Amino acid sequence: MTRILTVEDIDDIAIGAGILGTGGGGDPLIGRLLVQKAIRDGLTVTVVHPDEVPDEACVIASAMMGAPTVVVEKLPAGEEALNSLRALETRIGKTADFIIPMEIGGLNSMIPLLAAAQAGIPVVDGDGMGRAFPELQMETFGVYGVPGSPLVVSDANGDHVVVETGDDNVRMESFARAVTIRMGGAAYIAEYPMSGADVKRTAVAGTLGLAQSFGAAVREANQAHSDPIAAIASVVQDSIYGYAHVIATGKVTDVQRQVVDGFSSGTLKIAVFGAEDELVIDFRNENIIARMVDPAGHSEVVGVVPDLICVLDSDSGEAITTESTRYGQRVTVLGISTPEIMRTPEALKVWGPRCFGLDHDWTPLEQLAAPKQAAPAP
Amino acid sequence: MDPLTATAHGQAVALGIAGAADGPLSEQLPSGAEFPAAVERLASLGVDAQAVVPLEVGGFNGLAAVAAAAQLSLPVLDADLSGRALPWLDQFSPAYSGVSMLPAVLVDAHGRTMVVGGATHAAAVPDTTAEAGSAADGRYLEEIVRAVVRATGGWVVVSFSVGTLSEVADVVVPHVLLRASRWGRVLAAAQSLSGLQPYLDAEGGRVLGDGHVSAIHRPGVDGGRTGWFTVSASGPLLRVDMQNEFLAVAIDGSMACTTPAVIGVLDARTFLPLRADQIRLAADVVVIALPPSLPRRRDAYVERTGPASFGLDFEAVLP
Amino acid sequence: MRIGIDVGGTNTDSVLMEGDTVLAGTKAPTTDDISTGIVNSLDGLKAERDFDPGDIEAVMIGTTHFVNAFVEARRLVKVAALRLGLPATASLPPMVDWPQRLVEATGGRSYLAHGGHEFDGREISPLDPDEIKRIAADMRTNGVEAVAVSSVFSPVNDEFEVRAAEILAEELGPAVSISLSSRIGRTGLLGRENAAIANAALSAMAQTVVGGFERSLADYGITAPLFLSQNDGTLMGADYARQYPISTFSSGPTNSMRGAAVLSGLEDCAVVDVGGTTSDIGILVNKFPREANTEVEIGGVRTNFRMPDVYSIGIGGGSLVSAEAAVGPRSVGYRLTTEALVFGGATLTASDIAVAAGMAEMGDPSRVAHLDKDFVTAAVQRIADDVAEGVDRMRTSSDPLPVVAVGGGSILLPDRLPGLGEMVRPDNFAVANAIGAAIAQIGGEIDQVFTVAPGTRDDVVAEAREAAVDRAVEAGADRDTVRIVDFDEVPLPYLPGNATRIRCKAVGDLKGV
Amino acid sequence: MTTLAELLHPPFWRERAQVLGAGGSAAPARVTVSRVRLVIAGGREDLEGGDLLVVFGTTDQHWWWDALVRRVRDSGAAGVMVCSAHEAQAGGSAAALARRLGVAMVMLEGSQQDLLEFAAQARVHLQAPRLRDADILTALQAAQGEQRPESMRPVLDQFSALIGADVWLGVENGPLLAHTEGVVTVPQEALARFDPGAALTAKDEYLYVRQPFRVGKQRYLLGARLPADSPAEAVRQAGRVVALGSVYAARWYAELQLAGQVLGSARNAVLDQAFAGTAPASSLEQRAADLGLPLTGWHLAFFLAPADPVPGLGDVLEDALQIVRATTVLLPRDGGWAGWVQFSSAPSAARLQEVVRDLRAVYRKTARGIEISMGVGRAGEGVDHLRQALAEARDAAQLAATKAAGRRFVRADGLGATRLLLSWTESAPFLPRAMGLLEPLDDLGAEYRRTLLAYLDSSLSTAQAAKVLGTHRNTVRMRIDRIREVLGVDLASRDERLALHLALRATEHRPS
Repeated sequence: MTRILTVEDIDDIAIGAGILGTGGGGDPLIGRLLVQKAIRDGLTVTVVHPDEVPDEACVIASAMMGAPTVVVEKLPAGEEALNSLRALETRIGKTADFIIPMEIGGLNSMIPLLAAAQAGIPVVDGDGMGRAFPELQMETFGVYGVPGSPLVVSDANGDHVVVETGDDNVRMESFARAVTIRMGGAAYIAEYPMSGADVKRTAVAGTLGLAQSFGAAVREANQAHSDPIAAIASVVQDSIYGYAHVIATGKVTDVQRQVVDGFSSGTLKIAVFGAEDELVIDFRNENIIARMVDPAGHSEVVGVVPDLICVLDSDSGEAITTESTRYGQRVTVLGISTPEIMRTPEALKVWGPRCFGLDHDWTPLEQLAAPKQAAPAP
Repeated sequence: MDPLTATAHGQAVALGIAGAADGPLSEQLPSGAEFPAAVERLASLGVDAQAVVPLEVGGFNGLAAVAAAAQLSLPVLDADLSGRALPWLDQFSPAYSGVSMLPAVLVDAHGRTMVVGGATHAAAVPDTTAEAGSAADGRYLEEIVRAVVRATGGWVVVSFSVGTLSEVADVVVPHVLLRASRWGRVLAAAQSLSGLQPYLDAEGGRVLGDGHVSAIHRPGVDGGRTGWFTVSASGPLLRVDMQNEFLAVAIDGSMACTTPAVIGVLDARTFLPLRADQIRLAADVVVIALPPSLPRRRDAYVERTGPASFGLDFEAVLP
Repeated sequence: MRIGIDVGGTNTDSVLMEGDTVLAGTKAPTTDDISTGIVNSLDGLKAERDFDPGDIEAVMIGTTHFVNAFVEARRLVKVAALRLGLPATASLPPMVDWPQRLVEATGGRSYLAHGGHEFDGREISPLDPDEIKRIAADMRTNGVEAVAVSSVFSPVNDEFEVRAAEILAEELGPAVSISLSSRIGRTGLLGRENAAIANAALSAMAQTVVGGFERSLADYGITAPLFLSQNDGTLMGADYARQYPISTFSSGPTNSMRGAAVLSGLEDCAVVDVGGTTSDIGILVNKFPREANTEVEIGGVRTNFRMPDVYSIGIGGGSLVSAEAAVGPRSVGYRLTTEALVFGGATLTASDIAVAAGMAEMGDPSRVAHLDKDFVTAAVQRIADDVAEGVDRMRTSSDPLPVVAVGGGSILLPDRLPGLGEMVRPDNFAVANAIGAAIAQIGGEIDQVFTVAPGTRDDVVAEAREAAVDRAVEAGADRDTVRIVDFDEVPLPYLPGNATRIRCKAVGDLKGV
Repeated sequence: MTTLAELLHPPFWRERAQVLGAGGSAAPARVTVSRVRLVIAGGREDLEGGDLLVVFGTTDQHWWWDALVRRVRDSGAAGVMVCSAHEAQAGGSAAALARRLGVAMVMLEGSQQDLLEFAAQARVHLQAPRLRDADILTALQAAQGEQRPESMRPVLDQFSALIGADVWLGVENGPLLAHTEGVVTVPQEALARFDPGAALTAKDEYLYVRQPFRVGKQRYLLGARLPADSPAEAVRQAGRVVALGSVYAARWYAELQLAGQVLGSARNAVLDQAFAGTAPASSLEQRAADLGLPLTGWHLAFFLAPADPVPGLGDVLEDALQIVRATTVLLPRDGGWAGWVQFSSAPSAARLQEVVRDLRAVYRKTARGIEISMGVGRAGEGVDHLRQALAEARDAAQLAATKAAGRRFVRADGLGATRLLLSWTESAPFLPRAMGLLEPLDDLGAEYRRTLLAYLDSSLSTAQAAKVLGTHRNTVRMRIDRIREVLGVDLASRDERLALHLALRATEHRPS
């Protein structure tokens, strides 16, 4: 099932990655332009499913680290991600056979494709987050025992720093972040060197393909003037995520943002159509919790991290990031349940609601929806 | 090993600790494995370490490197990269000798390592002379080390190659270790000021003054290592400016001696040297000045380490 | 007295105004040489109300000429884009996302050089004057006629752009015009750079067109100063317009909105401009259009300079009406007067619905008499709902906001919009654009990073406001009439010393008019 | 000459002053003071014996205090005085050093303002031997009043009343700054340097009694103008009044100067008012003159724009401006330094060239160490011209900034795009052509040249040109028609307009 991606496929993946970014992850635009330019320049982006990766193969995760908003201004020199990959290979004394995205949501869906095209090796259809998360240790690889380091951070000058923190992925994150800020707020990393067997055991499989299917569904629905959000939901049902439902459709009535500890935090309020209720979403880079508040002020959680809370443009079906949310936008909030591999106790220890400062335990989306909605819709 | 006559194969490796010097370091002692780990990691980057050179002879780092050399069974060069003690990596001699400090290996208190660079920073600078490149590398390494120390809140071991042993004489400040040990012996044995005088004369040094510490001004930053104090007795009034290290001495308002000269403040009873944070009011002290140990690039050295590099608005005065 | 002229693609409209009073207004077809159209239009004006050209105190021209030329890739000069940011940014060279025909029309030459800043103001790499000189030499060899200079994070620090421009000016001489991205766009390198390139590509045309304006007026005996209206509803002098033709790109909708506002006497309102194919909705705050904070595509090129925030929906006078009473987005467009039922055509359009509903009188009403009443009501309702939703989308709060309807297709709109209330329909709206140009004011803006020491915020804010006022006065505004119309303060959390970016805009009436 | 003990004798000071380093040779009674000098912390002025240094402000270079004490000792200066607000800096090692070196160091409990007050009173005291008349002291008190007067003018009136003669205040070898009703001009010779005490009979048959005084680098003169046949006693009385008055005036100007930024902003505010034309002209001119801003007469404006803010640049520039042999004004404005050279009457072309040459030298001198650009505007008369000329100078400086280092000096002789062409107009082949082009105008008279220039300057607006020329619009129109006819030009053509404009500018300051 090895596939070669076309320029059009990249458009689709960018749209889908925006949706999987759940409000964060950064606009994939620059990444999309980079990959499409690489393809036009004659490079090839090949995608394989994790099942096709030999157990003994060497796989390395690739990503951009730092603020996506910096990337919009300080475009990469071009080979940062590749340089990181090369330096990591030198460090571990092995050559990578495959690249795997660290994070499928947002801009980071694209950086690994570029690195892989430049290195001339395939990309594994999967990632370590299944969405977007704000920190490096929030990866399934690490959750299931793959050490993140050695990790290499590279910048546009060709400088790189190798971080080796053993199995302490939290310390790795803090080292790498310190270096990233020194490098101008955005840098490109290679990390989690692992075997094919590790990939099969720890990766969230098929997410690149899922992003592409999301994008294709949105594109086709728009061409056919049919409901793009229903199309997204039906793609979810055939994926390992398995369940999606529309939490609410309404109009944005208020957005408040502030920067706390380097994260863009805030609250988004949506007046729900056809009801007196208000949907309140808290975000911290990504959307982390959605509560339905009735006119009496009684609030009820209707979706919580790590389930995906996707705010989509009601007409186009495309994702709206927390940065670009504005009063008056017509939005549909789509909840997508998190796949099995991301809801184990050890996984929830790393990205459960409490890791984001919420005083809640995780309740699966389908359970939250159960009393109101008997069957997955639409 | 004398750096001026070193001909052995292999490279000299600089070793030292960067970060908040005494606080975290005295609480969180090095395990002893950090220096070997750093050298081993450098070896994996192709550095064939055949000798150790301290980052700076002054303070903890002088001895730490000697200890590390012993641990590694490597000779230690009778030299360092600063001639004294200096606060910033980009003041160290490779930064103006055309020698890159990259790649550098950092090791923290938990044995976690970082390798900084590999590619030289010079590529990013239109002026691609070796000096510009090494200065940029030094600044870059300094910034990374600071960022990491902030992130870890403690200290890190810093190590990097200063080049092959046969060429190391162009980079280092030579003969500082034996000088330090000679002065150690002299001071330990000293019974009186007049007993010191011949040794000072021999090196062109002098006693700037003695007396009791009559005033101390510490604005309260850096745990009391920045500020000034005065020494007075019947003779002239001395004023010593300090910023971790002693930087300048004025006698009766005239600048008598400044960094990079070696300024020593000795306990008048024991003749043992005091650190900036050990200066106490009313303590009896002797202030001495020795000419600096100079590297081959002496002009660059004086420029990089003179009063202006510490933000003091006067010319360097050397004994 | 002053004259406002709107040089559109089809018509050249003029108005003669005294204060906010319209003394006369005319329309004449736009001619290829522009001048004739302007002169014809002025003749019309004079016929309507005689005036002495010597009594005209100012002439304001709004034009869509430049944006049209750019979109159609007409009369663009050979441009070189110089970007400062190496070693960063090499992955996506300038014009990477431009449509091929525009790349060809502008020569598509681009250079990368060292320079640029990090987000926190450190240099990415120092500027290398020799490198810039080598590039200048290559530009000269290749006959480059205009240069656009961009530098990474130049909205935070424009130092390198300015220095590179100095060197280029020295090397290339005054004939080559230089556009700096930091003067034109905001953060977002590609979008800002694109805007600068577009501006540079129009530089030669700006010389001739603005010169043409001046000549037509001089020929007419008008010696008053000439101004062009900008995207934000303020004026620029002719010299500035020669340098920044891109500042006129969106002056069309802006003038229309502002014209509508002055006609209706409202300062804060929504304006719905209903044309043949679409309805454009904008919001006026303090008489000025709200600016879009997203990137805007022009002729397939993504740019991010300041443009009015306009939301278009596919409803206009020529919109097709389906059997289910759905209206738009397809339209007969300009063929309305031949294809609509009331004009003897065979297509059911929104205009036919308006006539059938008794909201407008045109053509032959009997040709729509057969339409089912419920069907007509449903279609009218549909139009009202869609427009109301569009206005609601553009509102930034749920506070009541008056809605002003202008444009030929505004007959489609009911007297009340659901959830929004009464609709204001000003007279004279056919020349709203020219009126908008004529009432434009002089503005001054500062956009700068300030260091705010604790306890000094008020002083800093006052300083910023004063600086904006001073700039407006410098540009020619009457100090007594200058007021702050826009103030935006963004703390920059990454920068040391409580750095705050303050953007402040002040506008006032033209002095002596 | 007096002693430190004398100066500190008044109870107000005695209670607040603590003399460190006293005892031994530094006992206040034994410290001789011949001059009181105000210095800013961190500065490096040369000291002279007998100087009492009153130190303002702080410096982060703490060692400076020690070095100052040392310099006081080495120069034989009398001592140092500092207010308690800065005692923390000076009180440590410097005080100990003062004690050791026997240098008198006075700690004054109080504010910077108290220091100023002390300096003023000390100077009065230094003049005391010459002050005998109780009336003068009373008048001084009255003149001082509760608050510092905004202008020197009312103070001069007080002095004038005392001696029944006119009083004036001027810059040495420079313009008059203030004067009482009767004085209109003071001959240049009366404003020249001289030995204090000597009276002067000038050509205008008046007797001038003068007292020089110095504030910072600027030298001033306070003088009285008496009828040439005045009795000796009246002349003596006038001498006492100006001696006393000079002390007061010195303090008044010192306060202005020391208020550094305050002065700058006050000057800027006055200038803005002058430019805006909102305040009545006469009172404004007086206030401006008080602030050292000669708004009257002719001006040649210039603007210095440093590439980066340079601390202490003002002093450097003030210093460099000494080159210019004329009255200059310098003030921080619009992110740079604006200034002008003042002429009491219309300067000749040669004189202008000389001044521009001086300004160029100022630029060269400054640009050696500082990245700076300089623009020079046109010479002209009156406040309105000055406003425009300053703006032009700033534009020119901006234009200059685009040039290579060392060549960032531009004279703006025009506006807008024409500026770029101006270097060409100064070229040898252009001038004869320009003169030739304009020759037919010579028969019509200078009015026509001015009219044409104003008309072109105002972008062909007859209304504006009329305003500029102070004539009726129809006059302008009539003259322009005549010019068009005589020159045979088409003013509707941009090219012809430009050529005329350049020609006019090029020949503007040359005799036609």
